[in-house]
Amino acid sequence: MSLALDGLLAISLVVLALQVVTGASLFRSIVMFVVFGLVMALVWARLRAPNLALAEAAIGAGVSGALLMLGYRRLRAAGPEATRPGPRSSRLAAPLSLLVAGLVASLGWTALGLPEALGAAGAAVVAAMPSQAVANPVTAVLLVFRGYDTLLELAVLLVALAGARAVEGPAGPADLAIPTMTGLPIVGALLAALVPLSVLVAGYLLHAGGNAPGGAFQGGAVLAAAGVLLVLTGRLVPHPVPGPVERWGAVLGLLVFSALGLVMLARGQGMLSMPGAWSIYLVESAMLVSIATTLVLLLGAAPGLRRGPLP
Amino acid sequence: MNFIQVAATILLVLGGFFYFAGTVGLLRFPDVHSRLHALTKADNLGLGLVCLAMALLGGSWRGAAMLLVIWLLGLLAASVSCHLVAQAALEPAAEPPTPRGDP
Amino acid sequence: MSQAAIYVMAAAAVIGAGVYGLLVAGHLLRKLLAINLLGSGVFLLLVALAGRSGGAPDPVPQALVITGIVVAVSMTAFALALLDRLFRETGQARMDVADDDD
Amino acid sequence: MNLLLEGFALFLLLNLGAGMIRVWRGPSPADRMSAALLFGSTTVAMLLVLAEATGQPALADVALLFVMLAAILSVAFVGLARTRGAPPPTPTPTPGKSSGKPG
Repeated sequence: MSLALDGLLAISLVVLALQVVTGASLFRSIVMFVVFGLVMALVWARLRAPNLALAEAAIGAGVSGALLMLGYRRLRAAGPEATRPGPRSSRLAAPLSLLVAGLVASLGWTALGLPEALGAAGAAVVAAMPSQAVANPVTAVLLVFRGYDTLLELAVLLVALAGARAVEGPAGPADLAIPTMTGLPIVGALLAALVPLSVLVAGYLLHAGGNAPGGAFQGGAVLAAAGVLLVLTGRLVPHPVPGPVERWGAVLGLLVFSALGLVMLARGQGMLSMPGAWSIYLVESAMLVSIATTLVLLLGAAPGLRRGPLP
Repeated sequence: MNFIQVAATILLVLGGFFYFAGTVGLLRFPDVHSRLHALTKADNLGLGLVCLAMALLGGSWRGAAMLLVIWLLGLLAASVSCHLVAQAALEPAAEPPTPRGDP
Repeated sequence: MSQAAIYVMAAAAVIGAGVYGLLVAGHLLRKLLAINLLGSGVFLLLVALAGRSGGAPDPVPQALVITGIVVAVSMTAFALALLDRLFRETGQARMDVADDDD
Repeated sequence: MNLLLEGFALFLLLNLGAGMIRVWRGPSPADRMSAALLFGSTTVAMLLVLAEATGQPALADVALLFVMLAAILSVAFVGLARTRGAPPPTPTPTPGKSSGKPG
């Protein structure tokens, strides 16, 4: 029964992927891509990787889907011609992609026959787990053993924001048309319930990250989703100049993380080593704020945000 | 199989029935509004029954509270999005329906 | 056929679909979707292989993939900004100029 | 009991597959959106069932996240349906934004 479930999930993944690349309309491809993300989260759940299921749901399907949909909306506002799919014909495409798929499959098949043991790094992590301040091995890898990667990951996100602003140029992207129906009372009720709740859930995910799946990226994505909801309903409006909240919010995580790393270096301990659970909470909270700010600015495609008029 | 498992099984089967009904409605009903009507009501009842079954099987108050929050949020999300989609379908400016697939 | 084998095959097919999409897509937005598919396929391959023993999953590939997901989202956001600018400069968001070199 | 739970998850997945037909056929964007509502509630139920079947209580957190994101995505979707039918405005940037800084 469980193999049937895995098989069906795998088949749906492949069918959805094919739909994304061959679908007749761009909008449908984006919807299919979001559904692909949903199925991917289920696959991570089946592969006993709940950390990944959470990250995929929040970042993979949620933020990516919203980014693509809003990008599509900006193009669509310029007229139907801008989103005409316009497929190209290429005689080499089908054989080439079959070749790549075959190559990956044969590589994977060979790797399946390798000895069934944890990799050296994984075994070392599992052996070192009892002495760590956090009980979730994936969080431990991200913050304790490979703090460098996580620091640079934050930097990548910040560089994406800076790059996007530089590329957009002084004029910025065209404004998103805000749907008029968002003045309906029911949307106000949704906001009143959802925004405080998302702050709560973000905090819960951050806290849970210590000994269960969760963490700064997942929590940040939830907060960012609430921010995007505020932008989409006109409670926050794009502004050409970033305010102090956006400026400091975007770099806070990087600042706190590097400051802690340097302090530990000055005290003669390893660079970026974590002196205890409190430091992990400090760094993760700062990261949460930065990730949420950066994602909202990227999703809103705006340099800054200001409070909009209440309806 | 003890009493709790029997109860959970019955709840799951009932929940599955409502999910099935929602999907049949989505596929067979003639227009957008009746499809929406079938879908959002039946599915959320199904979700509630599944949550109840899982709360029985899980056997912890913390887990049950979590499931209750999920169900209430699901109800909120479904009612709001159903309302918005229904309103969007009523708009005269909405795109004319295409016979099969997108243009 | 084990669970890992099923998902390794699915990952290979998804990667193939991604390559195909990258080659045939005319619209740049769809190329972006194809790149994202390609990435997801690689993530799936990594985690499926790491879990082939069926025991406790290896945390290192999972942490690697979480980093990968975040980087993929950053890439998507930057690419969309590029697409916006390109469209504003040229009025085109496609690459359907006839190319003879295939 | 595990067999039953996995069977139920399989049933929900088949349900989801049937819903795909509605996304594929449309005909209007509102129909596609209503199918997306179906995916939201079905995936949440699947995650809850899998959480119980495979003993990963953390999957309930994932379900909670899904429910929250479903509401947000639906607002983004609805805005989309409106702009799709709208008359094309000129793509020139608004003059108010010209004072923006690149960094």
